[in-house]
This record gives sequence, C-alpha cells and structure tokens, in this order.
Amino acid sequence: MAIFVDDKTKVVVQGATGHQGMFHIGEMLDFGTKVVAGVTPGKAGQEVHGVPIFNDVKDAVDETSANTTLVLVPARFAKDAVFEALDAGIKTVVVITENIPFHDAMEFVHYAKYNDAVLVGPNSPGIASPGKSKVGILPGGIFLKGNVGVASRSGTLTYEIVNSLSEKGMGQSTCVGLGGDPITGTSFIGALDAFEKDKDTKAVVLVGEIGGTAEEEAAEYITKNISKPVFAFIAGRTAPPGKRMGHAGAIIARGKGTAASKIKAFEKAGVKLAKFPTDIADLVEKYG
Amino acid sequence: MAIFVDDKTKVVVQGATGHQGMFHIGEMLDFGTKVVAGVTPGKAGQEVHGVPIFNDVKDAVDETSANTTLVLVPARFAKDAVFEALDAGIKTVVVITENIPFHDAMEFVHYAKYNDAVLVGPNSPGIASPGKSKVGILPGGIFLKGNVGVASRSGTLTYEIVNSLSEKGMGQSTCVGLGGDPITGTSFIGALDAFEKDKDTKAVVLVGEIGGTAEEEAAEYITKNISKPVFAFIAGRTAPPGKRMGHAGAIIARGKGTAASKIKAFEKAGVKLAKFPTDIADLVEKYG
Amino acid sequence: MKLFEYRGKELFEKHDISVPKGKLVKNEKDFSGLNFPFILKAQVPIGGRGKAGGIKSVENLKDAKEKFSQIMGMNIRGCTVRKVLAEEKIDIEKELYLSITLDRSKRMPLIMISGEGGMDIESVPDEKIFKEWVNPLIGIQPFNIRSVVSKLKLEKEEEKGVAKVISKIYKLFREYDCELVEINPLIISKDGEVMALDSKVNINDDALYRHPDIEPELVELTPLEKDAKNKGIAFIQLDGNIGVIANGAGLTMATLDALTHFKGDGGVFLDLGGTDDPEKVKQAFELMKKAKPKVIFLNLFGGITKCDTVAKGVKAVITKEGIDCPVITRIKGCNEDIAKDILKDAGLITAATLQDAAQKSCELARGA
Amino acid sequence: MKLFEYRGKELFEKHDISVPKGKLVKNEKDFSGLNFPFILKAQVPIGGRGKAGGIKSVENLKDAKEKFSQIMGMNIRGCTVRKVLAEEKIDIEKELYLSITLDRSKRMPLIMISGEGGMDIESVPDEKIFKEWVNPLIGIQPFNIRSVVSKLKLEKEEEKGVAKVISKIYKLFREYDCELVEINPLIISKDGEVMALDSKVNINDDALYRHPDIEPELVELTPLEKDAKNKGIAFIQLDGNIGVIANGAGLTMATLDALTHFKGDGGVFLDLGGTDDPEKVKQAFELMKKAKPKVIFLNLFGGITKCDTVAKGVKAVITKEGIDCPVITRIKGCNEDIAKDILKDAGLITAATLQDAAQKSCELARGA
Repeated sequence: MAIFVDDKTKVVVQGATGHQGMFHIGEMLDFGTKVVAGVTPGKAGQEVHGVPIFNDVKDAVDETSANTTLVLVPARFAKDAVFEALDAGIKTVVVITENIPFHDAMEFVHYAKYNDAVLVGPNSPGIASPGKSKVGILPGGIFLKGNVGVASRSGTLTYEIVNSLSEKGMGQSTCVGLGGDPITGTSFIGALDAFEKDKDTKAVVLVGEIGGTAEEEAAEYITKNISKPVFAFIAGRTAPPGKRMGHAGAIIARGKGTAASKIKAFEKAGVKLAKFPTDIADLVEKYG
Repeated sequence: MAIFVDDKTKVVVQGATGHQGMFHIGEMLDFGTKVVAGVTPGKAGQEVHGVPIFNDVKDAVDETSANTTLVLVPARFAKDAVFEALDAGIKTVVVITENIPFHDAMEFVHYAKYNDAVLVGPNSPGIASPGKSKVGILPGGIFLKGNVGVASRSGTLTYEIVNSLSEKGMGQSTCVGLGGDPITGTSFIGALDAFEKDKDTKAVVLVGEIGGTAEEEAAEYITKNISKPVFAFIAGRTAPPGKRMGHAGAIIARGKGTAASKIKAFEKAGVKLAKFPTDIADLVEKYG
Repeated sequence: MKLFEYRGKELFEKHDISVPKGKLVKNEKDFSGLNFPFILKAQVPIGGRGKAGGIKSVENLKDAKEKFSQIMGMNIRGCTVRKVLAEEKIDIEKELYLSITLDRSKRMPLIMISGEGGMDIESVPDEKIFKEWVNPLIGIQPFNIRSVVSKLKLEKEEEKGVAKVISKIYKLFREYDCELVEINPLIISKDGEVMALDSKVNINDDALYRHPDIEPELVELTPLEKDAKNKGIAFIQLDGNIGVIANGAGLTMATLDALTHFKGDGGVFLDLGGTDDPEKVKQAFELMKKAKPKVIFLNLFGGITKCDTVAKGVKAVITKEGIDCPVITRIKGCNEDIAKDILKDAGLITAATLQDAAQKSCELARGA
Repeated sequence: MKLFEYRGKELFEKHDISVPKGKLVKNEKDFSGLNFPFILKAQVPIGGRGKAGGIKSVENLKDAKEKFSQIMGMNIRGCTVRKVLAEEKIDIEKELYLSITLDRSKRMPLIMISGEGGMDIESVPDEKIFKEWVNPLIGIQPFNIRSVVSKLKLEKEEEKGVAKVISKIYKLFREYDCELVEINPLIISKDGEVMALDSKVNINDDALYRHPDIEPELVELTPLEKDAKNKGIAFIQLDGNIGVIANGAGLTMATLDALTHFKGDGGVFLDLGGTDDPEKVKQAFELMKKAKPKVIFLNLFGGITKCDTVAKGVKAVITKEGIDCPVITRIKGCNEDIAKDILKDAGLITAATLQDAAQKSCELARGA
C-alpha cells in the first residue's frame, strides 16, 4: 500500500504539451508512473513521450480510465482545469501550479470535497510513492522504498529531508507535498489520517512552517487519532513575520501561527522535533 | 430500523411559528416524533407546544442536538433555510415547501450532497417510520408499524395506498414522500438503496407518475441492486401530456417519461404493477 | 411560462445575442423600416407553425400585405395568431441547434448542441447531439463550452462566436430562472455572424416573482383555466365529459386512469391540493359546474385536506345554486363520517371504492 | 497588496458603502469644500498611526494648516507620510468592528463582527466577536448575515443598515479577490447612518491581473525589494548581515533558522525558487551583492533547480564583477558534482553540511 498514489494510479497530465509538461511526463515515466494521457485543448492526436494527448479530460478518461490528474496549467486556467477533471470523475487531483488566486483555490478545494476527491495542492511539488508511482515534479532520484510517510508544506526542504532519510536507508511509503499556499486541499490532518490507515507506513514525518494553524490542528489530531510515531521539523523559527492581516489576523490566530506555538503544540502531542532538517533522519532512526 | 428517520431522529422545524408549523409540531409530537426545536428568526425564547424556538438553526443544534430539519418556510425563503440547516450540520433535510423555483432546488440538492446529507423534497409530504418518528405533514392516523417500505412521488395517493396496506394489516417500515417537483433530492434509487439495506423492510412499494425518467432509472437499479420484492403503481396513464419542453425535452426523453415506458421498464425489472392504487395491498399480500 | 418568439428575442438582445433585424407587425403600416426580402412569422406558443403555413417569406410590399393577411388570425393547432413578427432574411452558411434545459435525472442544467440544426432536429441521432452538464454549484465554466464547441468542427472564428453565445445563453437561462432556452436554428451567417433565428424561452412559473420585468402571458389557457389560475386552483380542461375533482395530483391522475379503465373520458382535471378552506372548495366546485361536464366525480382521500372541509364547500354550492348533473362521490380518510353526514341530503351518488365510483361515473356519462 | 485607507474607501463608495465626506489633501489649497471640524489622517500602509500622532482633528483653517504640516512627511514606524486624507467629523452613536478575511483552516471566508469596535479590538474577548463562515460554493446567504447581526443587539433599523453593509462588503471581498476587508470602526452615526470610518483592504497579489483598475502600489518595499519584485525574485531585506540564497521558501527559512542557532543574523532572504535559467540566478546574485551583506551563504538542494544552473549564474557574476565578501556554499542534490566543479576556482568557501556552513557563515559575519 501507500497513500493517494500507488500502482493503480493512472495519470492524466493537464497542460501536457508545455515545456514543464513534456519534461515531467518523461520524469514520471522514468519513475514508473503510469502516465496514460495528456490534455491540451486543440492538440488531440499528438503524443508526448508516447503518451496520447486529448482535447479534454472527459475524452482522456473515457479512453484511458485515468483516475488521477496532474495539473500543470498556468495559474489563470487552473480553476477551470480542476473543475474539468472533477466533472470527468477524477478522484485524485494534484495541483502543481503556483500563484493561483486563493479565491479560485477555495472554490476548487470545496468542489473536490463535493466530488469525494482527494485534492493535493495548489503549489504542491506532488506526491511520490517510491516503487509505485510519482505524480508531480519531485526529483525522482532522492526516494527509496520504505515505511516512512512524509507530509510537507515545503518543497525543497522536503527533498532535503527525504534525501537524508534515503541516505540512512530509511525509505518512504509515500511523500506528499501539501503545497505552500494559504489555501490547500489536503492538510496535515488528511495526510495523517491516510498514513494511520496505511499498513506500509510505520512512522510519519511532518515538515511544517510558520503561518496558519495547520500544525497546531495536526498536533491536536495526533493526540486523539494517531498511534504511529510522528516526527516534525518547523521552518521559520526566526523568519520575519509574514504580512499582518489587520486586526482580523490577530483575532483569528490569538497567538497561534508562530514557530514557537507550533513547536509547543507538537511537543504536547508527543511529536519529536528536529532542530535541523537533516536531524529528522537521526530521530526516525532512533525512535521510529 | 427504518430509513431516514427513526427513534434517534431529533427534529428542528424551520418555520415553526407559522400556522402550518404550529399545527404540525402538534401532530408530530402526537405521533411520537422527538421535535426538539423550532426556528423562526427574531422569535427566540418563545415556545410551540412546549418546543423551544430559536433564532437560527445553529443555535437550535447547539442547544438541542437536532439532527433533522423539517422545512416549512415560504418558497422564497426555502433555499436560505436549507443552506442554513446544512451549514449547521443537519444531516437529514425534509422540505415540505412547494412552488420553490427549481433553480433554487438544484442548488440546495447539490449542496446537500456536498454536506453528505439526505435531502427529501421539495414539495414532499414528509417521511414516517411508524412507531418511531414522523417528519412531515403526512396524516399520522393511516400508518401501522410493519415491514413494507413505501416511496412515492405523489402525496394523497400515497396516503390512499398506505391506508389500504394498513387496513389489510400490512404495516410499514418507512414511508417516504419524495416530492412531486421536477427536481428532488432523494429519488426512487436513493430510497431503494436505503430500503435494501434496512433489515426491517421486507418489500418495497413505489408510487410513481408520468414525467421525468425516475421510474425508468429505478427499474434499471432494481435489476442490478435490489433483492427484495418491489411493487409499483404509476399514476397518469391517461393524463394529458405535460408541457412540452421544446425539442430539448424530446431529445432527452427519447420516448421515456410516459406511463407506458415506465410500466414497461418496471415489468422488465420484475416489479409487480397495480392497476388501481388500492390493488397494491392485494399484490403485496399475495407476493410480498 | 412560455414566451413568444419575439419576447424571447428581446431577452436575447438584452443579453447581447444577435438576432435578425425585425419588429412585431400589427398592420400594414408597420412594414416601414424593414428591407426586403423579409420573413413573416406567426407568434404562437406551440411548435410546428412552419409546416402549418405560419412562416412566409415576402419579396415586396404587395407580397407582404397579402401574406400578412393570410397569417394574422390564422388558426394553428388551436391557437389563433394575433401577433406576427417580421424579420429580415439572413444568408445562412451553417445551421446549428442549441438548447439549455433541465436534466431532472442529474438535477443539472444540460447544454445540447448539434451541427445539424433545423426542422428535423428530433430525428438527428444522439451521437450528433453533443451534451454537457453544468453543475449548479459552480455554474458554467470555460471547459463546458470548449468541450461541446470543439466537437462541432467549426472554423476557429466560428467556434469563438458560438462559445460566446453559449456563455450568454447560460447566463440568461440562470438569471431568468428558465426551464428551457432553445435556439433552432442558431446560424452562422455568410458574413460569419452567429445569430439566433428562433427563440424558445420557458420561464419557471414558481420563479416569476423574481422577474417583474416579465409580463405574464396566459395564452395557452382556456378562459376557465385562466380564471382558475387567478384563483390558484389547478384546473385543466380535457376532451372528455367527466369532471374529476380530487385532492393531490397523483390521486387526480389515478382517478382519470380509473375512468379510462372503464372506458370513460375525463373532461376536467381539478386538483384541490392541500387546502383547509371551504371557500376555496366552493370556488373550485363552481368552476367545475361552469365547465358543464356530463358527470362530476368527486374522489377524496382526506389527510391534510379534511373530508368535511370539502363537503362543506360542495354543499354550499349545491344548496345555493343547485346542480344539473349527477355527482358521484367517493370519500375516504380524515373526517369521512362528518363529510358523509354533511352531504347526505344533497342528492349525490355515493360509492365505496374508487373502482365502483369510476364505473358508475362512466356509465352515467355514457347515458346508461 | 494593501491599499491605502483612501483607496479602500474609494472601493467602498463604488460598492455603495457610506464613508465620511473627505478628500486627499496634498497642500493647503485642498482644504476648500470641506466643513470644519474635520480629521486629518496620515495615509500609511501600517497600523498604529493613531497612537503615533498620524490622526488629528482640526477646528479651523489655521489649525488645519498647522496640523497638516505636522503630519505630512512624518515618519510612522519607518513609513514616511506622503498622503493625507481629510475627512469631515461624524457624530458617532455606536462603534462596531467588521471584517471579512480568509480562514485558512476552514478554507472559507470568515466574517467577524463585534459591537465593541475601535482601537482595542484585539483585546475584546472571543465571545464578543461573532463569527460566520461563508461557503465559497454558495456564497453569502441571508442566514449568514442574520446570524451575526442578530447577536449585536441593535435597533431594527440599525440591524438593516449593518446587514446591507455586510452584504456589500462580502461582494467587494469576492469581486476584488481580497484577502482582507476590515472596517474598524464601522459606526452608526447619531442620525442612524451606518458608515465606514476606516478601511483596510488587502488584495491577493496572485489575482491582481483580474483587476486592472487597481493600480499597484509598492510602498512597503525597499528600493532593492522593488527591483527584485519587478524581476520576479523573492527577496526580503532583514536587519542582519548575512545574505542567504537558497532555493525554496522552506529551505530558505530553515537556513535562517540555522544561522540564528549559531547566533548569526540574516540580512537578506533570497529564494531562488524553482528555476532552470542561469540568467535569473545571475540577476539574483547581483541583487544580493547590492544589498552589501557581510557574508553570503549559498545553500542549495538541487531538484527542479539544478545545482549546476545556479553555479553557472554565480560564476558569471563573480567572473565579471568579482566579489568583495566571503561566500560560503553548501551544495547538494541534482548535479552537485558539476556545480562544485564549475565553482571550484571561484574562491568560494565550501561546507559539507547545513550546520557547518551556517556555523562558518556566522563566525565570518562576526569578523572571527
């Protein structure tokens, strides 16, 4: 097993014939991902690395039984692309596109819920289940098959952490890049819930950062629902505070959202915290 | 057991202090329904038959743990009322109100799906599970506790059929009035699915009428998914054809929607059909 | 409510959808300002007017006057033509079909489009009619439009024009609470313009209160039906001679079915619905009398509408005005005993079951 | 993007939300047309201007001139006042607080309202701030508004006025892709009008392309930050003296954290993001040089951004212009060997781990 993507995952790539699309279709195929279709309006009949291109997702699903989409289209077309995929019956949506207006993201995140679909992103680097499937732009070479689940709000930092796990021989069941935007579909809680149920996952690593209260909520959820050991790294302990959202931001946060608050919440939930990103591997080795 | 409403049902009535609201709160209480709250904006603190009135559904749910709503508000406020109930976490919504613009109904039917809620109606007479709960305006006196499930698109006709079942000693597990509008939340399929799973239901009676293709779809569903005996009556075999919806209506229907088409579909699915409404009881007695 | 073609086109123009230059003509003077050749089109709320001779092309003023006088006042399947639309002729390059209607089964608006528009659209096979459903929670999206338009195999510029029309039509459909917006044909003219040559717009009656700019038009109703509509009574006149009064549409329909079973024919379909007001019953019964059926069949199953309420209303009319046709009653349910008591001296024929009552009604209607 | 108060109020007026009569004053002549007494308000993109003396009430022209010259040009927490808004004084009956912002956790707009608006809103306890979430699939509904307004215990007419403002503010929030619309205080005047005395409007940068009517305003940025923004580079100037270049916001933050751990201070936060263009790296490195940090710390984990791409960009700058501060590099990941090879003669200091590199950077920055 694994979470969100595995060997049953059949991927359609939306925005397949662009520079990024073509490159990452190749990378995913190399990883072993079943990329079955690409979509670019008006380009039906073309091929990218042997993968057939369709005009729309419905056609792609009808022809190839794709069940997962990778959204790589430019930000201003992203909402339409996600809606299209969901209406076509796609149940796992991975949105790589960054700089999507968050009002658009709110709409498609809730529309994914309406469709009982898992949506990861936007501004996600993707999902990788080593040995099974990679849907996204995560560098394939850093992964090793194993039993550590990784869920992260960061991109590069995740690669660094995954790499150090792999170097120490601790492989991953699935690594989910949740995306760095204020609005994302799947949060730590969604990933934790899936990892808890996944029998291939023995330990979970969370990579958080300042802003929002996703880490605080995750900590509470861990206390109540997660039996597997959880490890975490929080970036931004000394970063400049983000834009202040008027009084409203302060009223919502009521002191949450800082690195200190997140670290405290995790500690209370029994989560082991790393000081440096690469320390995570040592912690997992010791306690995992 | 029973479907949709049972002894765990705790009802909030939206539009509680109107003429209809007050009358039917009394009727439901007489039936044994747990009516725990009423809602009328601006009337918090009042009581109807001893049931406390709240300003909004959220307050009512917070105070009384209501899990079901009966919507009796005027048509132009119905969409707002249903949205309010769903946002307050209500999971069973029964809409009695008639003459709701169907664009409004479309929106709240899909919003109910988003909220994983069961929505019955609009223009429904309600739901009754004899001996347990009645949520609606169905006349309480006609019911008898038993094992026949009834789902109907008609109002009075249902009462007639239920009455004849009861007179012959064949009680009902649950009787669901699906509502007579072109757009309704729960259809025959939703009711059939629930009756199939309900161990107190031994036979199912469907009361259909001309228009739409709900009966044809039910017939197909029965063939594939329903093991219990199903009986049906179709009203409108000789009724004047409804308003013709341009060519579009004909293109969608392609010959479906007539009484003949519905009867044929049911016969093909092994459903026993009654000629007169009161014959249903005889059929159930014979084959149920 | 069905709008006449010309009113539908007014809405189209309001939504920036091109229609041919035209105007409603009431008499011969109204032709001024229109260029020949143009088309005269009978304004009736039903289809098939073309085959019935309600659409004619005219070449000059003489021709126009002559054909106008043929169309105005003509009878098309029961509808008298009282309004004629004159429209300039368009050079047609391609004829399409476009509609948005309600898919009851999916509970969503359904867009249908075909490259084979025109008179015979209903015989175009399904695979040549492209369908797209719009989820009401998100409304129409670019992909919905792309999906159907790309299948039409049009030129790039034509695609753009059709896409814009779909988007505008959807807006109209939603904004005006429509049940149907149909354009057949939607054409692409020789000079590349996308235009609606016809319009069928049905607005949901329940939502009319939101559209005070849409004047009601009860053209499809008989005078008695109009009267009933104003009184809020569900009353439909049919071809037979037995007047059926029942409560609830389903029961009313089942009653008509029972009549048919015994070889009788319903003449009026009157659904009392759920009422607890004897006055409303009285009005309904008076309407029924005015329809002059040969027999009246009162079939009641009392629930919300209590039997005694109906009995009171019926009794009041009979006491005051008498009744000149046989009335068969079959009364059951809530307060049936009180009702029977109220009506016992009114000279009505009673029956115990629906079957009995239906059979008796049919016999009496046949004059047996 | 944060809008100045006066620009937020322009949007309010466009959405039919009352604000006091006022105008932007650039010099003393601009006072004409305003009735005394009025208020002069420094226009700065940060809070706390009232306490800093940036808001003053004036009684007459002499008073106005004097106070205007005090406010214009004053420095409020690092921001120079370049615009002053003059607004007529309103007689206040009640002061409320109203905002709509984003609840990241519920992924929904959140309406917050309180009967205790004013300066100290942040210390008002939670139970006196009423919250209502709006599901983006259905948008704001009457019940959302009823729910919060009814809790304020206002007069009927006041309730109606506040309800209308909420509805309009939500419309503005949605239409302009706002992150925040805040009115503190929202007041009810002595004569019953509901008015916005202040405005805080933040528009989502990612959505600015949809709002060509909103002119960008980069007031919060330093000149180098503006330059970076124009070049599409994530570049923030901080108080310390170590310039950090990394790829990815998380890694960049983690790098700053590591510096703090070793008692150093970040002076620039430069996130290369995911790029495969050496030219962009070159521009970024040039910007870093201009910020004149004491030490530059280049921390790379190659993935999408390949290490050699970055190395090429850095090498190009050093070859062309030289470098006058120590550069510590820690390079790992995709193509790290090629990168190390490219940079081997560039005179940079290499470190194997993040910890080592951070420690060395801090020592060098302290002049050790």
